[in-house]
Amino acid sequence: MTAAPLLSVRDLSLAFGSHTAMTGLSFDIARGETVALVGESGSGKSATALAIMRLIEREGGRLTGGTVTLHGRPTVDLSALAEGQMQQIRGNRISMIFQEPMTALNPVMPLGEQVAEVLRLHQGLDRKAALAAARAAFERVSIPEPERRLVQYPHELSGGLRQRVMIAMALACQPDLLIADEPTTALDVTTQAEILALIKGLQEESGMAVLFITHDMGVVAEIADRVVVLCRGEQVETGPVAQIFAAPRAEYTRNLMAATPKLGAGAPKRPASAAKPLLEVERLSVRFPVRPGLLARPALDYHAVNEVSLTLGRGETLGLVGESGCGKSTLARTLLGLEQAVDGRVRLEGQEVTGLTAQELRPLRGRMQMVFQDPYASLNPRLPVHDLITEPAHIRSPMTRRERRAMAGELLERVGLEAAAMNRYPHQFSGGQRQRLCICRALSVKPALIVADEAVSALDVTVARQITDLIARLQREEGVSFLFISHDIAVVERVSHRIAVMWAGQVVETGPTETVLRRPLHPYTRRLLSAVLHPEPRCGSVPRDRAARQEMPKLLLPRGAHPERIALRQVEEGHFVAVRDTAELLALQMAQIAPAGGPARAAGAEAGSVVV
Amino acid sequence: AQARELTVGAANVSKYLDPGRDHSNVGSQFYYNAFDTLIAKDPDTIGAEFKPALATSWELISPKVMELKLRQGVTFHNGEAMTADDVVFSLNRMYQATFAPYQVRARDRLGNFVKAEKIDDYTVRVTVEREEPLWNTLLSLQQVMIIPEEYTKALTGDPKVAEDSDYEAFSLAPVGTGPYAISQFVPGERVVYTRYDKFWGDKAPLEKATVIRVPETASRVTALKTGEVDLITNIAPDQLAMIDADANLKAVGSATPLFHVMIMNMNHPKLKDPRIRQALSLAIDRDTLNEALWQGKAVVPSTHTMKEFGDLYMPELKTFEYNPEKARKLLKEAGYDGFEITYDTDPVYYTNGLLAAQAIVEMWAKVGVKGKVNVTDKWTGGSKELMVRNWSNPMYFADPFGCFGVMWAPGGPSQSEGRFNTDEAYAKTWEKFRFSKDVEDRRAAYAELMERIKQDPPVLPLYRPYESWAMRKDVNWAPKPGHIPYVLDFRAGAISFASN
Amino acid sequence: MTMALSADRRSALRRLWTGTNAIQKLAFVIGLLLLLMAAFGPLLAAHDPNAQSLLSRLRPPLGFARAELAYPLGTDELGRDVLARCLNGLRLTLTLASLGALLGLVIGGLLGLLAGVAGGRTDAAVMAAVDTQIAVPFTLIALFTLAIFGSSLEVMVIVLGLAGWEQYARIVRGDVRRLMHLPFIEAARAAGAGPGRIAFTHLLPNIVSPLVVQFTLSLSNIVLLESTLSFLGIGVQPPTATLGSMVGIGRDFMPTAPWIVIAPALLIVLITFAVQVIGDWLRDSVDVRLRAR
Amino acid sequence: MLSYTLRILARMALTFFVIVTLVFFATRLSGNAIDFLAGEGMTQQDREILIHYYELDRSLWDQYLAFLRAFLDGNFGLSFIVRRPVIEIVAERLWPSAQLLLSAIGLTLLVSLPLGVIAAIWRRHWLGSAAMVVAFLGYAVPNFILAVLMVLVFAYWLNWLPVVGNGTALHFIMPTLAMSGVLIAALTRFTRNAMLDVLGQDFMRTARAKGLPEPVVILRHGLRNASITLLSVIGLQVAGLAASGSVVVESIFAWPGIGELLVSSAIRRDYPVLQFGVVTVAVAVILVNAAIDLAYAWADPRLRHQLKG
Ligand SMILES: Nc1ncnc2c1ncn2[C@@H]1O[C@H](COP(=O)(O)OP(=O)(O)OP(=O)(O)O)[C@@H](O)[C@H]1O
Ligand SMILES: Nc1ncnc2c1ncn2[C@@H]1O[C@H](COP(=O)(O)OP(=O)(O)OP(=O)(O)O)[C@@H](O)[C@H]1O
Ligand SMILES: [Mg+2]
Ligand SMILES: [Mg+2]
Repeated sequence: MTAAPLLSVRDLSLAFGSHTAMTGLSFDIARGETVALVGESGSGKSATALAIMRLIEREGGRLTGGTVTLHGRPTVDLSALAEGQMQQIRGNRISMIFQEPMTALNPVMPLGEQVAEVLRLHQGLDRKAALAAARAAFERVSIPEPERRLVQYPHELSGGLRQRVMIAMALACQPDLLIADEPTTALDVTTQAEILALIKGLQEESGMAVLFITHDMGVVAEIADRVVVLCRGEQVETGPVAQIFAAPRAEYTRNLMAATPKLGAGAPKRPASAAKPLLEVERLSVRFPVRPGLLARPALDYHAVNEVSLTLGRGETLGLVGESGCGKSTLARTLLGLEQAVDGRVRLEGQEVTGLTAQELRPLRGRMQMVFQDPYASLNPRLPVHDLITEPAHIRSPMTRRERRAMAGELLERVGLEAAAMNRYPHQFSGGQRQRLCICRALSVKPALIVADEAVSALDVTVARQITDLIARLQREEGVSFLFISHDIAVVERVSHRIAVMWAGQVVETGPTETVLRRPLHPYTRRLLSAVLHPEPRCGSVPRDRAARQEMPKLLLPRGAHPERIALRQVEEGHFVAVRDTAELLALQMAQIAPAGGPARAAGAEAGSVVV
Repeated sequence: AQARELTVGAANVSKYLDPGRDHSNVGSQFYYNAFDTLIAKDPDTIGAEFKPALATSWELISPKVMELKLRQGVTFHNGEAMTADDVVFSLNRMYQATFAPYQVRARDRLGNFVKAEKIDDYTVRVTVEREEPLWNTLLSLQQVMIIPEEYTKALTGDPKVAEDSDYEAFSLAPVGTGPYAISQFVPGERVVYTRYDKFWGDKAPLEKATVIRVPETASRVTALKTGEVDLITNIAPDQLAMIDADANLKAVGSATPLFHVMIMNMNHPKLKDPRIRQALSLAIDRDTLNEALWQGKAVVPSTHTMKEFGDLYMPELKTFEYNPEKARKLLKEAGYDGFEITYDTDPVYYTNGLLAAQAIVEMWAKVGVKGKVNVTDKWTGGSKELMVRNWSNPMYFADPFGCFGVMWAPGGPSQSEGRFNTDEAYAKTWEKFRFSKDVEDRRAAYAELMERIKQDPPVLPLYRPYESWAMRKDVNWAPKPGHIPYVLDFRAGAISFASN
Repeated sequence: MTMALSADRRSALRRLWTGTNAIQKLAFVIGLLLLLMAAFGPLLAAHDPNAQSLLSRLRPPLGFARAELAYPLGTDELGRDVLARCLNGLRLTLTLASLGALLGLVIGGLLGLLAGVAGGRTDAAVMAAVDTQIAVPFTLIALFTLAIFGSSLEVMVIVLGLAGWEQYARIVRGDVRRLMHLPFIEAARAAGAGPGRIAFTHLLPNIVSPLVVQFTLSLSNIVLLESTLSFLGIGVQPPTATLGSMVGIGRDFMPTAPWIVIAPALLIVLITFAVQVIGDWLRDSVDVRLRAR
Repeated sequence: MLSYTLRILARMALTFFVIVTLVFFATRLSGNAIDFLAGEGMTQQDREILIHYYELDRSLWDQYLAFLRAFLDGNFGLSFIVRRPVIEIVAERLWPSAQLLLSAIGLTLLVSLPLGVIAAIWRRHWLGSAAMVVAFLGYAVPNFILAVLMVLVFAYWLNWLPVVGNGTALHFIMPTLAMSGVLIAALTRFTRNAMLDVLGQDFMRTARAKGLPEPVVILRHGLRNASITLLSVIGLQVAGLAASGSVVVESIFAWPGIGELLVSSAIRRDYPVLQFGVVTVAVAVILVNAAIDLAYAWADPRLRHQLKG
């Protein structure tokens, strides 16, 4: 506001073919400032970024009006620049980080070379110097073992590291402006936190401007100075971050804020627990044989799920949280008999499920259903909706076409979709609608248990809100039990009566939602909670509980060996935590009380105040 | 003409070279240049004129024994001198064959020969079982060309014994006494002749002659045009236009001494009635075939006879004719009910064979026979299901015995394959034709045989195909009338070059 | 993405048509013409394709010396009408090629599906068969099949079908294995679907488009293959005319009577051209990842 | 690496065994060699003599075992027609075939990679269409028509090029062209498709966002990725070509190659040559495939770990 703007966007209009993607967008970014571009999916955020980079033409779009001016040495009108000159600016004065770190990197080129390429191009370094500079760039973004990374390929790195490489590449020439298009959406909360901190740190160091694109209000609160809110190709509001959060003016912004889940908003009331639980899981273990070579006999086992025990009552929702790869989906799939357990047992309504053949499982399918992680991918794109959503019922007891259509109509109406939608195909629905189709499919057989695997993590906040509301309604009306899997704790809190925290294939802490969130004991739970971003400006800038990062137990072990298993101990009514001994428990309890811990503040202080 | 080199593009090159075991059209091309017989048939005259070759004189010393005096100072290409031992070895390898391919080749034409014996180094005697009217002819056969004994026996295994493997090895490294030595032989691909300077007769006109295989007609003609080759073989009549169109090229041709024939299976249940077979034969307008497919250059015979047979040439016999009316009538009498008659043919082996097959089936259709062409690369002549197919009756040597006689002898290939029947009467007539010393008797017997063939036909000779060779204008070469089919004769007098 | 795809199918088709370029339109027109010619041409032809007139052999097409009015495209080596033979040949060639491609599709498709779904030993066995097919010269396979079973049109279709099955099998297996990892297959299993249902209800509709594309490719492959077999003398039995046999047998006349070859060769070129372009067009249209560019 | 290689070897061995068995029984089922060898007109007695001589009267099973044993002692016997060891006969033909194959592949790569890239980049432009038309035509013309046409034009009429054999470099031109026609067509299409796949990928956008000039983006980032897919396609092509050889081209140009040898020995039922020839070709194809598999795994860093460990 004080400094002269670095980038001025004036009246920008964009179109893809005849479809207008953006009209009349105007905003400025000053040096050292971070402007967040928010809005729901499809509102034109990426299009704007591509327009600034002038890459939109390549994607089949074009600028239909307005100017984009990059101030400085020299000042140029990007919207009118020739391709040749634009190449001087891209990667040099403006660079961009893309959303998908895996696909945005060239899979067959060593990472070092990919970064060095920019340096050679824009700074005229020779091969050797460029590689050295690339190494330095890796160091700047805190990539461990930078030397080794230079010769590695993208697939050899985790998502977080890949994103760091992207950042290193973008920052290699110390651009004036960094455009970050949803740089953390694909990452898990803990990794997300690290990446955001990194960008922030680098920005403070070099004073570059950042245009940050996201639809996650938590991220916005964490990183932005100013916010531009977009809705369906139009700018609806702009202002300093505090103002947007405190007093949103546009109706759309208000909806957005309302739909954003906030940790500590309170969990649903627990239903009166029935005498017999619906689902009992006892010391369930799942291992995947891993071949060190293609011909070699499996000599190693990956212990994806390790002696997990759970119970779930009728009409109850159990939230299963944990970071990516900790075994949540595997556990869920095993419960449904889609994966074979090596040990332990699962009982549904008292009936043993483990060890049944596919044939024997069939009658049980009617009692438990799954809503898969990615709604689009789990709907066969070539089948019409009426076939898709009635399939489980049809397989259980064959129906005529007419019966299937009638059933499809009913199901669709129950989840708030038009019956006429049954003739369409999955691709003709929005993400939220697809998720509802999945739920329809699960409901077609009137199950007692629905396992919802990351049912909302890929969705927009507003759409996610619709889904969680739907789940709550179904539970109220039909008494269905849910196993709700997510790594987004705020969403889990909204729907779950109880929570189980999974880490490295084990349940490390479980208990009533509020108890676990308010008084987390296990270090991992606390770290998870600390990484949650709050849609409240300024609260995130408090130093986080980083020290708590714990050594992961090795899960890839030679045949016969078992990972260390720590038993759960009850610490209060229904609250269990994995500790080795009382001394450790005491230590954990001490840490919880100590004020330094982020999680206490995050979940304890605020959540507590709401609940009481 | 001065000596020089020549390259020939042939449609096919032999896979082995052994005059004894071979009687194929492909092989016939190659032996004459490199091997000699004891007695030579004069290639320049169409009749049977015989000249001394490796034998300088010969006479019957008893009705069944011929004594031959050998030429002295003849050497094989490997330097060995030719003596009576080599001759006896060469003859007995056929007369008393132990090697299967020789046995097969000897039986049909050399069955009457008992043995050859050495009298001294340059005298041999040949003994037959029954008095032989065709002495000269049968001593001038390709199968009894002379090969070196020691060389052959030493090729593999024990150098003193003639093993089967020796003969096999010989067919890859052939050695003879002819004017050219075979200096390189890549089976199926090329034969290279180089002049043999110690040849006993007239010096070979070429320094070197190379025959390479160029299977595609268009490629062959093109190679001739580009000068890659000087002479090419097997130009079908339809392709002659390509040669005629070029002022630098010329073609020569002749009606080859062989018949393309159509054979009919007497023993096929549906063809048992001779009237059906007569009808199939009468329905074919061979003159039209000749006109259409051979531009009238082939020779359509009235019976199974050729000019080359000399005294036994009997064009006056009318064994085969075109008479669709009669064909229709015979079919009706025989009660032909429209069953399908298949005509088997090899896809490529006989020039115009496939075309003729299709044309014949059309001609049958005109008299109401339902025919179908069945293309197969397999020899179906021995199959019970065979109805009709094409075949050829080459003139293995200039006598009806060397043509009709080999194929249609009692117990010969046709009968033993089960598609031709003979009875005692036939056998008796055949004997008369084969062994009678009186030419008139032989003629009478042959006419009798032809009459039987007419009444109960197993075969119809279609025509003597017209075979063409093409060359550059400055090359003078032409097939000689006295040879068996396809001989590529490069001996003295056979080839010359226009000086330019 | 959602927007782009949610348009209704019919208009998507229309957009594809308007999106075609001149060459593609040309290919469609040629394809249609060829089909019409194959369907009605033989009815209109003035001559029986097998009727010979030996004395009018090798007549050139109209406009050349010695041409005969009755034979607008000239006559072949047996005096048969080249036009009539072309029209009949076109029909037979298209029939043979479609049946052959279809057979390959069914055999290869089913085996690929089996391999992909069953995995393990079945997969290894099918892939070994595919390897075998690739490693053995096809001409030999054709030769022996024809030698063993005789060379009727039915056997010919089988031989031609054998020519491409391994391509289908590869494609289907690859796709199926990829699809098997997708959540919707797991969802189907969770719904209680057995292997048969998964294969035919869930997988099959998803591999239709690559199969259609492959079908067009193998169609033109088969046309060429059939002519090669005729070249080697093991094609359809004369006097039956296919385009391939006309070309294969007529090649000897290329220098002297080129019209015998040119007409059918041109038809072959047109068929393969149309089929290839349409195949490519199909490939591009079914590929949703291809961004407008 | 070792285990991967072993696995490939195991699969090769299986395929190999299947082929060997298949070839053996297919040849015997397709007719008695004598009917093709000895030709026409032979008495029954002669026929039997020859059947015995060529050892065709041994039981099928005996012959099969003998054939299998040949793999151990390396004695594959003599050709029925040319009484030479089949190993020699086949070996003679290998090199000329390989030469032709290599030059055809070379030409194909030289032409179709640029053509395919052009067709992909200018997909909607006339240039791209023109490139594809070239490719389509290559596919559309039967190769023997192309060959005979070239013979007529370049040798018969223009008298520029020789037609017979493989003597000089000039001899390579026409056979190479005739063989490459289809290959060029196919590879151009594959290149185009592979490039199109790559062009739509996110990392291409990244490359442009770095400010790289378009040719660098296309070649360094695009083609390099596409070439991995292409590698397997090329492998298949080479294998296919090695297998089917080019009977047609070989016979038109009188090229002493293996394709012609196989077909002619199949037609004449020269079992020993045929068996050994097919086995040799199969081994070549299997080796090419394996080599391509390895190269593929090596070229794609994502697969490279399969080689290690
Ligand atoms: N290549 C394209 N062709 C046609 N329309 C496009 C294209 N890319 C995007 N659009 C449309 O333009 C609009 C804006 O897209 P954009 O990618 O900018 O959305 P976004 O705000 O980034 O959404 P998200 O959060 O899902 O990434 C959307 O309606 C989209 O459907
Ligand atoms: N079939 C398999 N073979 C080997 N390892 C597997 C297999 N399936 C899963 N894993 C491993 O098991 C671990 C747990 O996977 P799972 O999918 O259950 O994680 P998750 O908690 O659901 O993660 P996310 O949140 O990313 O979905 C992961 O490390 C994964 O790599
Ligand atoms: Mg976006
Ligand atoms: Mg998961």
